[in-house]
Amino acid sequence: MAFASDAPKDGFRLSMLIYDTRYRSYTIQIVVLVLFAMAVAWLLNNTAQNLAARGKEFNFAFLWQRAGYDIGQALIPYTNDDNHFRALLVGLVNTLVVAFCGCLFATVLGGIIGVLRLSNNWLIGRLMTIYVEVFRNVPLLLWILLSYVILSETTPQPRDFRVTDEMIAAGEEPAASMILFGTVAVTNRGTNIPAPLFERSLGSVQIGFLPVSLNLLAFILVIVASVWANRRLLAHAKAVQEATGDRPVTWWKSLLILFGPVLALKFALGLHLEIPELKGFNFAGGILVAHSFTALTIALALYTAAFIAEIVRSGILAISRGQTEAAYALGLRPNRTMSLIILPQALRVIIPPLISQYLNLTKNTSLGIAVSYLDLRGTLGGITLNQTGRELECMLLMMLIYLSISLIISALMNLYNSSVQLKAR
Amino acid sequence: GTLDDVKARGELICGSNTGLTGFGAPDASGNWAGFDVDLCRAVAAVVLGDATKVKFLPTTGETRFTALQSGEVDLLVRNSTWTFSRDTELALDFVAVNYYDGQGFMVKKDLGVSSAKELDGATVCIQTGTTTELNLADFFKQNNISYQPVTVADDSEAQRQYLAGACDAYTTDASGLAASRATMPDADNHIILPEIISKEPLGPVVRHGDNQWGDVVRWTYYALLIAEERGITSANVNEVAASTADEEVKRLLGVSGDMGAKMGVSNDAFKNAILAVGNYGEIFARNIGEGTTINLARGLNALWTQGGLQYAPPFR
Amino acid sequence: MADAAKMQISDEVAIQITGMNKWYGQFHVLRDINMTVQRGERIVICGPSGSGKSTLIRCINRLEEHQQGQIIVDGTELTNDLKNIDKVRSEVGMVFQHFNLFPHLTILENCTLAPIWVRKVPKKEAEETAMHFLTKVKIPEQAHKYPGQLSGGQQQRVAIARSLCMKPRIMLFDEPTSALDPEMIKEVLDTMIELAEEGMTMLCVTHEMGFAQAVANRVIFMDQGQIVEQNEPKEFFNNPKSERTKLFLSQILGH
Amino acid sequence: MADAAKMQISDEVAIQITGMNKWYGQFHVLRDINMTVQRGERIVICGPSGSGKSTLIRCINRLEEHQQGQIIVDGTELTNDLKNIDKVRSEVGMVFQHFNLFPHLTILENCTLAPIWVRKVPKKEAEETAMHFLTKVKIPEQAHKYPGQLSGGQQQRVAIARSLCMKPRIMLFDEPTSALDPEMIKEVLDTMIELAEEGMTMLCVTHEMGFAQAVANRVIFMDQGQIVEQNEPKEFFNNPKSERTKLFLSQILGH
Amino acid sequence: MSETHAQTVLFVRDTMLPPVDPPIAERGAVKWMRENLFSTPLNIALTLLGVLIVWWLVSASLPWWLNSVWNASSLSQCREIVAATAGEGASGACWAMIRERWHQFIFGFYPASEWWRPVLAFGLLFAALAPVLFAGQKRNQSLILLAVLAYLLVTLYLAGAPGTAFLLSLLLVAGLLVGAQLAPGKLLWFTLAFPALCFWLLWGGSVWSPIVAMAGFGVLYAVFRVGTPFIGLVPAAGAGVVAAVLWWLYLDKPVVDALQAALPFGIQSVRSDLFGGFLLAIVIGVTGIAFSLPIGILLALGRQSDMLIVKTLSVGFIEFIRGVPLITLLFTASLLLQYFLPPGTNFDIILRVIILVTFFAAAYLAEVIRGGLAALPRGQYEAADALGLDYWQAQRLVILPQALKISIPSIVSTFIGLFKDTTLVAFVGLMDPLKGVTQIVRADINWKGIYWEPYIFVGTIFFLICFGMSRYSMYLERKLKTDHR
Ligand SMILES: Nc1ncnc2c1ncn2[C@@H]1O[C@H](COP(=O)(O)OP(=O)(O)OP(=O)(O)O)[C@@H](O)[C@H]1O
Ligand SMILES: Nc1ncnc2c1ncn2[C@@H]1O[C@H](COP(=O)(O)OP(=O)(O)OP(=O)(O)O)[C@@H](O)[C@H]1O
Ligand SMILES: [Mg+2]
Ligand SMILES: [Mg+2]
Repeated sequence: MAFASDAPKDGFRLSMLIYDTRYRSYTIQIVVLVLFAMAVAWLLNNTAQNLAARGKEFNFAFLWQRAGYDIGQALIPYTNDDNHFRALLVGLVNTLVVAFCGCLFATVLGGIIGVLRLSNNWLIGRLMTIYVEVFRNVPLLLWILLSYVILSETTPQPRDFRVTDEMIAAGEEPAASMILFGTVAVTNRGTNIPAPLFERSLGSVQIGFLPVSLNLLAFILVIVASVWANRRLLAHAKAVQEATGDRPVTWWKSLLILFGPVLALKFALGLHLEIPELKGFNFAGGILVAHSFTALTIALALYTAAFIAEIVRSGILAISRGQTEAAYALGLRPNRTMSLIILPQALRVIIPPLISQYLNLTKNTSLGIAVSYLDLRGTLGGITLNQTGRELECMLLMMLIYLSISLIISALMNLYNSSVQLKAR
Repeated sequence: GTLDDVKARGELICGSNTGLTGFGAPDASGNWAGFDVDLCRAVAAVVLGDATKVKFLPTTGETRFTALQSGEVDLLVRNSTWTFSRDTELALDFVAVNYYDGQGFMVKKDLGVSSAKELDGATVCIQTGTTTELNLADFFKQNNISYQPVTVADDSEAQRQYLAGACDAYTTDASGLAASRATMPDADNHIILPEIISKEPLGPVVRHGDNQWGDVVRWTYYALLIAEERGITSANVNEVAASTADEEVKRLLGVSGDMGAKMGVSNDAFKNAILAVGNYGEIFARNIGEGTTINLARGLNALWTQGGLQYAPPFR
Repeated sequence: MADAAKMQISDEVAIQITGMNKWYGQFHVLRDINMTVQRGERIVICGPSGSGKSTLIRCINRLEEHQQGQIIVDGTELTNDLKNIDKVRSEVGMVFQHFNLFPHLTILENCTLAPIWVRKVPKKEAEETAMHFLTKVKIPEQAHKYPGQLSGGQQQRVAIARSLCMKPRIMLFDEPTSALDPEMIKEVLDTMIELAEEGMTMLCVTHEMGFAQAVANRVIFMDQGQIVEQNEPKEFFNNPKSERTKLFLSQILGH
Repeated sequence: MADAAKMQISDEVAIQITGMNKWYGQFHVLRDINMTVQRGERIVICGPSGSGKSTLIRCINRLEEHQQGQIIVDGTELTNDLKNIDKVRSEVGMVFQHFNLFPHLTILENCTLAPIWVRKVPKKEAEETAMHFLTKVKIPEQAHKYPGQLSGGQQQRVAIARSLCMKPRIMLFDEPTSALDPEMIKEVLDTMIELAEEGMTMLCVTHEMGFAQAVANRVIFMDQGQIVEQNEPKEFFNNPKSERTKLFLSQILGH
Repeated sequence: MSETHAQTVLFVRDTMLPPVDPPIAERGAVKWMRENLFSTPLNIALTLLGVLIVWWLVSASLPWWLNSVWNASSLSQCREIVAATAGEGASGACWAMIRERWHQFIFGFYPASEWWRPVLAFGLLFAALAPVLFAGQKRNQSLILLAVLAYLLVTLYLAGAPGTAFLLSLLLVAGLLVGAQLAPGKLLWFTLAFPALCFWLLWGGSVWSPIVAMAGFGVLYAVFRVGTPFIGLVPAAGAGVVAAVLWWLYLDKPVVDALQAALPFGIQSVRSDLFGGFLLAIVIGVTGIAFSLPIGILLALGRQSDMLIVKTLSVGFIEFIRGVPLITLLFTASLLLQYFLPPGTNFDIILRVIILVTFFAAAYLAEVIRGGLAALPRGQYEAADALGLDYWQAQRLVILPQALKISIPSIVSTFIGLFKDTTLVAFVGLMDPLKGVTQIVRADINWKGIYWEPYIFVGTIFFLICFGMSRYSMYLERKLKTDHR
């Protein structure tokens, strides 16, 4: 037993801060923290000095001043007498609406293209590949600008719809006419779609600063109720299937439950459509969907669809052929195999990257600036910033809002991910 | 102050438009030209003695004031409207009005409209980031009529939309309208409505508090005005300097007195400016006046002696 | 045991293949296959890699299409007729090399899925059947776990149980043990032997010669897409006729 | 041979572990370990799965931290002091079950990496040493290949050579053969035996009882984080003392 | 029964059948069409639909392409020519605009006499990339260098480079070629020097400024080497950084001035407001990705770290940057950055944009690299530890080379994304090719009203570059997968 070891030394030496694993990480972290704090302090100090030099102060009171400008597309009530905060909300709603519609169309389109790319039809497969490659490899901005130009260049002016007495006398047709049974007019300013109107109204209530129509509420309630009833019906069908092995036919009952009450309510309230009509310079009545919105939605959807198509394709390919074969060998038909075996598994692979595409799309809505769509960036980060000169506040607020949207979406994604995790050893 | 910075740098940085025909736009080889641009060049000639030592930084409606405040540009000459809040809240100084303008409307002739008050229900294209959208909202509100705004980021896009018929009327400063109209293939089919719904005094802007610099810019501008008043042009300035008997002209051209030196520039600074870009009238005529494609009449911008508003304080 | 097995073979024909040919593109993968399988027979197919064994048994439940000749399974000819294919598939169970369990379903759901959706059996009944077969393969206690949570041997036994739940009259096995660790091979072979003893008609691609000798009525040796030799196991192993077979056996058994 | 080996054992202590305890969270994985390894000793550690064998030898070069007790390796106590840890690690070589070669480096680069960067040996010298050890493990001709191009047995021999290049005084092996195919096990064991004959101090977790009997001075049996029995190999295998050991040996050897 | 059965069982094939060709229906075009176009009713419908779409696209755009005009000085002239040749009402592309303004799409307002400089820098970029992409592979490096040489020969001639520059650059590349033969590993030095060289080529000015700036790194290294034995590794590194910063802050300018006075050598300086078009896009894209890579690596390591504060800060940074649109960051660059810097500091908008774009790319790269790190088996870390490598050695020698290799496809797609996103700088007033230059061209009276041509032109170039990159990364991925096996 002749080993020479230094007697274990106790006590603290300064070098332990760096060489002792226990303290080392604290040392590093404290250094980092101090550096970080110094950097933050430096930035704040600079900001304060700069603000002082420009005679500005940092506060958000300007949000409650009169905005004074008009917004073409306002989905919540807004006039130029409202304050900047309200304008911000209008912009936020516009952002969310574009994001929502974009995601919806992109998913549908991307899903179809992804599946078609896998089809054994050579021509379609090639076309879809070209689509995906072209849209993925060209900047989104180009698609936005292009779809805007196409929309406004290829559509007729409102006056082309005009029918004058002379024309009737001469038996001439107007240069353009409304589509979808004369209910929708596509002009070079936007798409005029019919608006729902009620003969008998239930009135409306004020919730916070938003008036909510009771009619709308009634419809939502009825729809929710029918959906619930339909789910009961399906659950019942499933129970019957489990008990007897045979699944009762449900589709006509479903249809009845889903659409019956809504139709009944429609007649009860006397819902009818207000068809847009050419009056003066423009179509009046109905709802005007501006081309900036349409173009942005289309471009975002087309662009993102290319990415989603790839996700869908690789998601389906990720499910090994063995799964299909096993299902076939058990006697399952192709469509059942798809719905019971492939899709449930593919969705787990598809959904996480899909959601991050949604996130990208939502962030990309800020490119609405290219077509002057008044979204959050256009109102808060555009006109409000410009009129009030509060770039620091406006930009920070805007980033904060975008960040919150992103974080909420990714939190949902994590929730989903952990709930569908495949069980493994 | 900014003056010393500019001298030290040997270059003047001007915030300009990203491209507005006649007022400030680069040509195919990147040389900037225009009404606003020439004022910058004049300032450069005054401060540095060389009108070419200017760097133009294109700014958008959103970035322009920040660029000035942060010192990124020394001078903002980007047809910016002088308003109360910009002058006070943004800590900026408008040093002069080099162009008196007002917001107007342009419509197609066959629309059958002869007054802006008949525009009820019309779709109106506006450029965002300016005072125009506020004026527009106010105007329609006052007259109790409605409109559908289409906000557009820049002039060429606004024109494209207007020409394509995506809006019934295009509103911006009357000078801009005229400029646009002039470049349209069928200029005769468009009319500018008589209503001018706002006052738009456009002028060069400097940072608040730097009075010396403000003076340099202001007096450069006035020098150009006085030059027009006295018939001094880029062609005859040397001759006039040599021969004039007018004391004010002598002071202006640095023949006598030390006005330039008092301001911190060379004594013949203003002579240089006139030599380089000409007097106000020349600048106007060269860039936007009658005979150019823009084809604007002097109107309000005529000298006070000719019934306009351009009036320079005495140079003494 | 071999005798017991023999006794169960009936005269009834379970599978009849005549003059069957198959190509992958230009590649002639199965050449002039003729074979008859009586009900209750247990056939082992062996042969070098790439000789078409898997392809052959996959043709039998139409996971692959053949281009020439006739395959009649249980009196139903396999053509492009979807109904016939469905019929055959629900009569024929198949076990794969890589188990191919459905990872998103529990073991029990794996076993009840096909009976419920294909055979329209009430769920309760399907679950009872499933538990019965899971007990048979000795893993009833795993019924509510997911495939990922089981060992390879257990998974393969679940795969067998899943096939059995469809009450097939014929079982096909494609190298069911070759992806398993040695200890687990035994578990699975035991299950298969048990099945064989109950008189199930079985076609099994395998290189487990012990298994072949224990339960097969017949061993088929394939090479280059053709049946080169078939014989009773004893004869086949002790007294191979063709040169090709001898070579193959010497490699396999020497190993 | 065993005698030859014995002769090289010196009185010097290579590793001294006293009263060592380790927990993973709440789980007490090593309990009161006391052991002394003389320089030149060759120790085999065995025991059922999960008994803490890997954890024990990973503590010896501080891949895991212990919470109580003392580990002194070659005169250096393993504490939180990074300098000591570095010193110990450069004295102790380790070979893993899954080789853990660096796949982006050639065999030669794998072997010279640590000498160059840790020992600051000139590149040329490091390469000479590396070639020497690669020759020793009988794969000098593979020096410029990448690990992915070698068989498992060859990879494990490279891993041994890589450790040797640091000229360690102690070698730790964690189941070095258990990820290998049977034919390859022998290659690796031969290499290890050769090392043992040269008098390297070795701690080896393995279930290769043949190896233990051939080269070990001592066999340590662990269960539930404790050293249950240790003895000379002959005694250990023929005459185990504890019940637990008997049970374990019956399983291992019966297998 | 059993007896007879045993008899029937025996079958021995005496002759092996040769393979025969499949039946007609299984061969050739017939089979191909049947399988690929008309296999099911749905497929037939899809095929018809596809044909219809293709036909519609072609018939709608073909006349426009066929009536292209290449020689005209304004849009109206173009239209006249189309009307004259193809009849009234026909439409035709007016590529004359591209012909007249192509240089603005490529170089912005970069002076024509200096075009050879970006052209040269672009060629050298590949020479600098070669040692990174093909570390130690003599053959591929030489191939790339040869290609660069050929490219420079042609383009420098076309761009009218002055004779000395022409000769010097060819000599440089030739030297690199020789270097690749003798010591391929050493070429990395050129890669390290390239940023300074490139900066100097593009911005011009005194040759000493980049050299003296690079010398700052030399100072860092010298202090680090000298200091390490005395004060230890970490403090020495800190001292090195401090010394380098001091160098850059205080000594850089006087030294440059002194050297310039003593040995005046420089090229015409070009202000960055003249940068535009693809030159701008590539400058922003390439510098963004080059500088974001190290930052991204640090962030990824930080995010993987078990030190809570380091991890939190990294996660916070990454999530913040990834959570907001790039365009808001660009606005930050143009509107807010000035607020955060000491009063009076003022620097180039392009540099500010590059900084923000670098942060943006770094956050995305950090996530990509984290994926690569996570894909490495724990054994690699343990083996490195067991060999006695310290943390940074292990990362640099063992972990990162592998993690980066795994992440190459994702890194490339991040780069593609970044490159496409450079078009957004138009919104802060820079002249990107898509919106900035196009807007300027369209503001010109001659070309007012032109839409499709610039978009198609710019879009095509973007497509070619991005598509090329994605194909290359696929190739790289395949190659890396196989070459070690
Ligand atoms: N989908 C396919 N397309 C083209 N060729 C195929 C396909 N599937 C299999 N083959 C080829 O057909 C031949 C027979 O394949 P098969 O899988 O039936 O062989 P096997 O006898 O089962 O071999 P193993 O013992 O390796 O499983 C092989 O040469 C194989 O390469
Ligand atoms: N990082 C860890 N965290 C928590 N528990 C662990 C960790 N590593 C190992 N264990 C547990 O510690 C116990 C001992 O593990 P160890 O790997 O040392 O066993 P072993 O004897 O080497 O087993 P085997 O023969 O399977 O390799 C096991 O129960 C294991 O589950
Ligand atoms: Mg097979
Ligand atoms: Mg272990």
